[in-house]
Amino acid sequence: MTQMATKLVIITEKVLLPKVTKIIQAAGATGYTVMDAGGVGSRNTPSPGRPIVSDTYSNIKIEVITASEDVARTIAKQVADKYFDNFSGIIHIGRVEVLYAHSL
Amino acid sequence: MTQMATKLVIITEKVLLPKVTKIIQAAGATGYTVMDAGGVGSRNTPSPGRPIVSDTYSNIKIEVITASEDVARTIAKQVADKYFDNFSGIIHIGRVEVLYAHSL
Amino acid sequence: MTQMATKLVIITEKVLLPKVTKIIQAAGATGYTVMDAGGVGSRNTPSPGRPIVSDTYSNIKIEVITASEDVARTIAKQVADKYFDNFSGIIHIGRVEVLYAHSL
Amino acid sequence: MEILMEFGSRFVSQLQSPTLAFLLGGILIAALGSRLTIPDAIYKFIVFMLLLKVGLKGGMAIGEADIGAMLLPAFFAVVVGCLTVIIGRYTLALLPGIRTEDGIATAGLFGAVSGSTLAAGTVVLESEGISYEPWAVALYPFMDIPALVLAIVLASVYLKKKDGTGDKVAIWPIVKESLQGPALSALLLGIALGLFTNPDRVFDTFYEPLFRGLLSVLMLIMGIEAYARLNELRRVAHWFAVYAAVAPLMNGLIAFGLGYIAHVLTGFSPGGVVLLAIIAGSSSDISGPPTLRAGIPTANPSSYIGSSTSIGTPVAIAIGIPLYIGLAQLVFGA
Amino acid sequence: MEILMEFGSRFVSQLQSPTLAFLLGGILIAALGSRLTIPDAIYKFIVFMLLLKVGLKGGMAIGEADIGAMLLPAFFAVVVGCLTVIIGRYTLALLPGIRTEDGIATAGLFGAVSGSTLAAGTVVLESEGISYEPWAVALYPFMDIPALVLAIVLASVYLKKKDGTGDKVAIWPIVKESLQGPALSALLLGIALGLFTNPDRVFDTFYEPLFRGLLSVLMLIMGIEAYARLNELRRVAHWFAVYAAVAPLMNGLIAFGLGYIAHVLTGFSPGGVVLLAIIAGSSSDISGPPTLRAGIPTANPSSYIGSSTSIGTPVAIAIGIPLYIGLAQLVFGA
Amino acid sequence: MEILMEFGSRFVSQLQSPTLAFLLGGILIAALGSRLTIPDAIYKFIVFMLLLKVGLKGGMAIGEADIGAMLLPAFFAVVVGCLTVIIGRYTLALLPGIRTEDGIATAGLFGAVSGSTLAAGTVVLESEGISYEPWAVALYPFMDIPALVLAIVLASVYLKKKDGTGDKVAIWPIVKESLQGPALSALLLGIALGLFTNPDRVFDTFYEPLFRGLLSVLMLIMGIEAYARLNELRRVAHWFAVYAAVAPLMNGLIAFGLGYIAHVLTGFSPGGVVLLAIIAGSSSDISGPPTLRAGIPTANPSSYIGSSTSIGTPVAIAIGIPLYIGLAQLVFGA
Ligand SMILES: Nc1ncnc2c1ncn2[C@@H]1O[C@H](COP(=O)(O)O)[C@@H](O)[C@H]1O
Ligand SMILES: Nc1ncnc2c1ncn2[C@@H]1O[C@H](COP(=O)(O)O)[C@@H](O)[C@H]1O
Ligand SMILES: Nc1ncnc2c1ncn2[C@@H]1O[C@H](COP(=O)(O)O)[C@@H](O)[C@H]1O
Ligand code: NA
Ligand code: NA
Ligand code: NA
Repeated sequence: MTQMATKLVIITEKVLLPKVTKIIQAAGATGYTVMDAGGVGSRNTPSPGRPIVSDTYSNIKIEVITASEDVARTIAKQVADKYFDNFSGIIHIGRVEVLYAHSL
Repeated sequence: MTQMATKLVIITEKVLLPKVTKIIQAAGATGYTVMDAGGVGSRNTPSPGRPIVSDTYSNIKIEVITASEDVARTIAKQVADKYFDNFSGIIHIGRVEVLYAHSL
Repeated sequence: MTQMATKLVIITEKVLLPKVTKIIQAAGATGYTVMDAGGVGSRNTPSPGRPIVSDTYSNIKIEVITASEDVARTIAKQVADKYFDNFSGIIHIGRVEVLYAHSL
Repeated sequence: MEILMEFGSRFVSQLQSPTLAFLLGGILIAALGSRLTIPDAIYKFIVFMLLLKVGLKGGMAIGEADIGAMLLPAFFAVVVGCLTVIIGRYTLALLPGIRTEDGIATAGLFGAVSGSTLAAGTVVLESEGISYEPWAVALYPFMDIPALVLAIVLASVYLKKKDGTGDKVAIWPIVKESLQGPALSALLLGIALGLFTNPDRVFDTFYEPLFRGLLSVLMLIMGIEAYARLNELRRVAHWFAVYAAVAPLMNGLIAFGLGYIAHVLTGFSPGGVVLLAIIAGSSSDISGPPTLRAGIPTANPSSYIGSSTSIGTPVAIAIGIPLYIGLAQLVFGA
Repeated sequence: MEILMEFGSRFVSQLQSPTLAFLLGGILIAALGSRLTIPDAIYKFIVFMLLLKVGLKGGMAIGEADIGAMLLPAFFAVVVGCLTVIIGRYTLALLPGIRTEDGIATAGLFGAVSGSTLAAGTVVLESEGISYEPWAVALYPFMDIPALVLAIVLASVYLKKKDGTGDKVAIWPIVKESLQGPALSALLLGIALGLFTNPDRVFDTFYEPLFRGLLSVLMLIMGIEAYARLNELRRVAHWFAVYAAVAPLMNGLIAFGLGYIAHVLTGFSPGGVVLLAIIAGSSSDISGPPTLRAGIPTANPSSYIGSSTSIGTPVAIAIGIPLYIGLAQLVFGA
Repeated sequence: MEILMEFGSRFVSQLQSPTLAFLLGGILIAALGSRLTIPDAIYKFIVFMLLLKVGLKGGMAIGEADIGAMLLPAFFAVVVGCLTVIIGRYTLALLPGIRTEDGIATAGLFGAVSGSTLAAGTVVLESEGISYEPWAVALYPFMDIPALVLAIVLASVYLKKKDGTGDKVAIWPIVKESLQGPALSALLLGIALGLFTNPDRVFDTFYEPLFRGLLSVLMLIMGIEAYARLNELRRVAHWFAVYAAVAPLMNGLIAFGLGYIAHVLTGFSPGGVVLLAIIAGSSSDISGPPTLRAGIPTANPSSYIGSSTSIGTPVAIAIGIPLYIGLAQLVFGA
């Protein structure tokens, strides 16, 4: 079932996680993967509600593999339009070949 | 020593980590990198032995850079054949250019 | 503002994080993202100052998106020249399409 | 009648005991959508502290104990571990809509033992002033390991019969994996340290005084967890929920019966009988699930994790513990 | 004059109290570039332990309390929460170089309540032998939630007027989110457990004895944090720093005044008045910032987080607490 | 003869002391393949608690101490730090199959100081009722920093001679980095808080009572760690293992000798002499390795981390501590 697919990567503030995943699921993606990340960009909003001196990261990196590039671009557009005026973040896409997946 | 290589990405349940790395090493890959990840897919097996309300992720993302694409595909096939009937997971590959490595 | 860009990935020992990010910023990259990672390669230097039996990883994975491929290659060269004789690490690059970023 | 009323009043008073109150508190705040979480590092450390303390206490006392007296209870622990798995396996197989592998794994988990429930049991017994043989805590592995091994063997036999996929089971790796797991490691390490060294001072100043408090936090975690895992249970057949409500008490009562025989034959104390029942009534929450996940990969973890965490453990603690104590007072006299 | 001197000596002695000493120690070592950090898991667990303990203690005593006496202070808590936000909002709007959204968010954070400062306040009151109504800790949500809700509503009204972007604010989700946050959840859970169950033993052996020590570690974290967040403050208008130094004391004194009225009208105790002032003088460090970040996304978090953590909290603890105690001795007599 | 027997019996009794028993227990369970781990957050917090407590205790007592008496021991601490590195460097250079950089780094690590071993030493001394100058714990940085600095300088000199790659070493950054590391930061913060503030109450209710227990957990971690790092040692020349077994005792005895001189000259107490030897016999496990990794990047960390963690620390605690105490009884009389 190997199949070319789009890999969408969203790096943004942890507080947005529930909101972004809601957008992802509404857009019809079959899944996503989340990782903790730290980072420096041009906004660098401080993370609310947690000590910066703690040993945790305040960003998340979300990866979404989609069969349709349109779905990926729609998710990206919605996230950016809705949140990137006020929140830190960067979004990029690339192509991967999916070898095995329980659904795509 | 810059060199085109295959980047294999396996996202699956944490319990499988020792078994997957054994396959990776047996296949002759020169190394791998592991990261904690959370995620949602179509199976969503609950993680055994740890509170879901804890702040940790129950998936792992394993990246393997291989000079030979065959090695990558062999690893993917073995992992999927052996485990994906019963465990959550997704596998994809892509191309990267390795600029520096201690061995490849 | 969608734009093709270079994605540089550096996986190395955690102790080098401050030094590598200094190089990244000096080279003029607009940002970077850091994640905890564990791994096995050909050197496998033990991580100093932390129990290996602890549940933390001793590597980091740094991703830098740059508009100019030259900047990425310069960073890679400097990191490898300065540290890879004595420290573990691997560096690779690829292409991505940046859909949204606060600066690039 | 009077006995029933006494049992009722004991039960209500147990609900107010910290052990149970924190468990129910955890369920409650989870149900109300609280975002309160206890970090995983704290959870792991608490489990370690509790089991090490239980082990230390056992080990410090075993030295003076008559080891011969341990033989029959240990044998009965093995029997209970196996018997409860077998009963569970065939009971679940009879119920509609349950895949046999899922049933076997669930029976295995309910046959196995929970370190947290054991810790809670020792606190309640001490609060009630009921003494038990200090080595009784060491019965844990004698029941836990046979239950897990048997479940994996039964699953393999079943799969081989069904479609020839069941591999021959190597038993020693499962035993080893159980003993090397964090819960049993901590318990056995505690027993060894208590037996061969002089940890009295550190026990009296650290492990003992922190015990109740850490247990209260663990109960809170388990309550939150019980609610959170209800989702798993909703995905699987309703009969799992029924089994999960009944099995802890059934398993506990079987162990109570065998413990009573040991009482008659070798003078096993009433407190020891109750503790044996508590151990038997518990279902494994730490080491059991990963062992079963690896050993019976075709079983759906939602079935056994959901049943055990959401229903089995609350029932084992909230109903089981006061039940066996009440029964002991009935059987052995006040 | 004598009073001023007494206040001065009290202040110096406060500087040596562990609560304050650890706060200043944290600022100091952070300023000296120390890489000492307390892991996030420990920080979260300490906050949980402190607020649960404060809640348990309150809950255990509320049972015997006259709940009627709580009404006026609770009403005043709501008033203080709203009043301080309104005053802050319009004060900050008058200052040059401050975006109105940033000002509203900052006023909201200073109107809200810090669980850590509340915990520190109870320790200092107990050290000084000043008693207060045990239910006074339950005033926390009555002040905290209205302040956050009001700030978000004010921002929305402002944005709608300015450019029509402000959405209509749904109040209940904000209230719910506050109550479900880790700090308030732990406090309310503690109150419920204290009220309805018998946690005395676990309270006496665990939560109470560990309280001061854990608080000292938390103060250290907050000191390190205060220094580290100064960077945020440097990025925003200087007037935020000025507001952050004055607002805690102003808010505390307003609450002191209303508390005094409650003292006269319903016999609210001097200790209760001081605690009300301490609560009012604190600014939220755990649940407030994420709520505001989500509720007023256009506000720059550097402004309110920097002000509150770097200046607000140290001032609230180091100057506010001894100030209100001194004032109480002046007003209510030694 | 009698003395040897007494030393032998003391040694066996030490093996049963909690400090040592937990260390050996950790080695044992790791060797048996246990998957028991203590989370990293707990490990970091324990190290912080222990060193803060050691510092607080020292600081609280320094106030009353005669600081003049500290001068000679402090000077000797510097001497020991440098001397042990020099001896180690040239000893290791003579041994076959050892790269000089690896030898220098290893000598540096064994010259430096372990906070955990220091904490263990204070517990054993207190258990044995041997008193020492409270400021003696403050000798730690006087030995630790010179050892690390000297090792880095020696490596740079060597590399410059060999192939011109050694850079000129800036000493101040190394000193600063050491002082800012988590272990020394916590110790010095504790000393400052003990000296300038009144932490008695929080010390008595929190830091002091938890000390032994937390130390027992740390010893367990270090035991597990010692076994786990044996892999590193297997990759490097066998002579590292030999050096690691001998150097702690040699370094401790050198310090004992100099401490004895201080005893004769300025009345440095027998307990202080033992503590100086314990400090000298320890090898750094927290701050030393990263400093050396950065300062001597060409050295193979497997050599020095393996030697120190797997063999050096167990020897320093299990053999060194009872050895110096026995020697003190011999030298200074019972
Ligand atoms: N050029 C970049 N390369 C990699 N990650 C970036 C880059 N720019 C921004 N990021 C990530 O995106 C987050 C938000 O960026 P920003 O919105 O620019 O503050 C940062 O914290 C980084 O984690
Ligand atoms: N479409 C997807 N995009 C990104 N990650 C995915 C996707 N589908 C599955 N995953 C990851 O793979 C894990 C297992 O997926 P599944 O086997 O479908 O339950 C999920 O928990 C995700 O971490
Ligand atoms: N072939 C590979 N694929 C993926 N990650 C690798 C590979 N080789 C090395 N790495 C990563 O780079 C780190 C250092 O590698 P090395 O310098 O070879 O020891 C390892 O710990 C891995 O995290
Ligand atoms: Na059971
Ligand atoms: Na306030
Ligand atoms: Na040393």
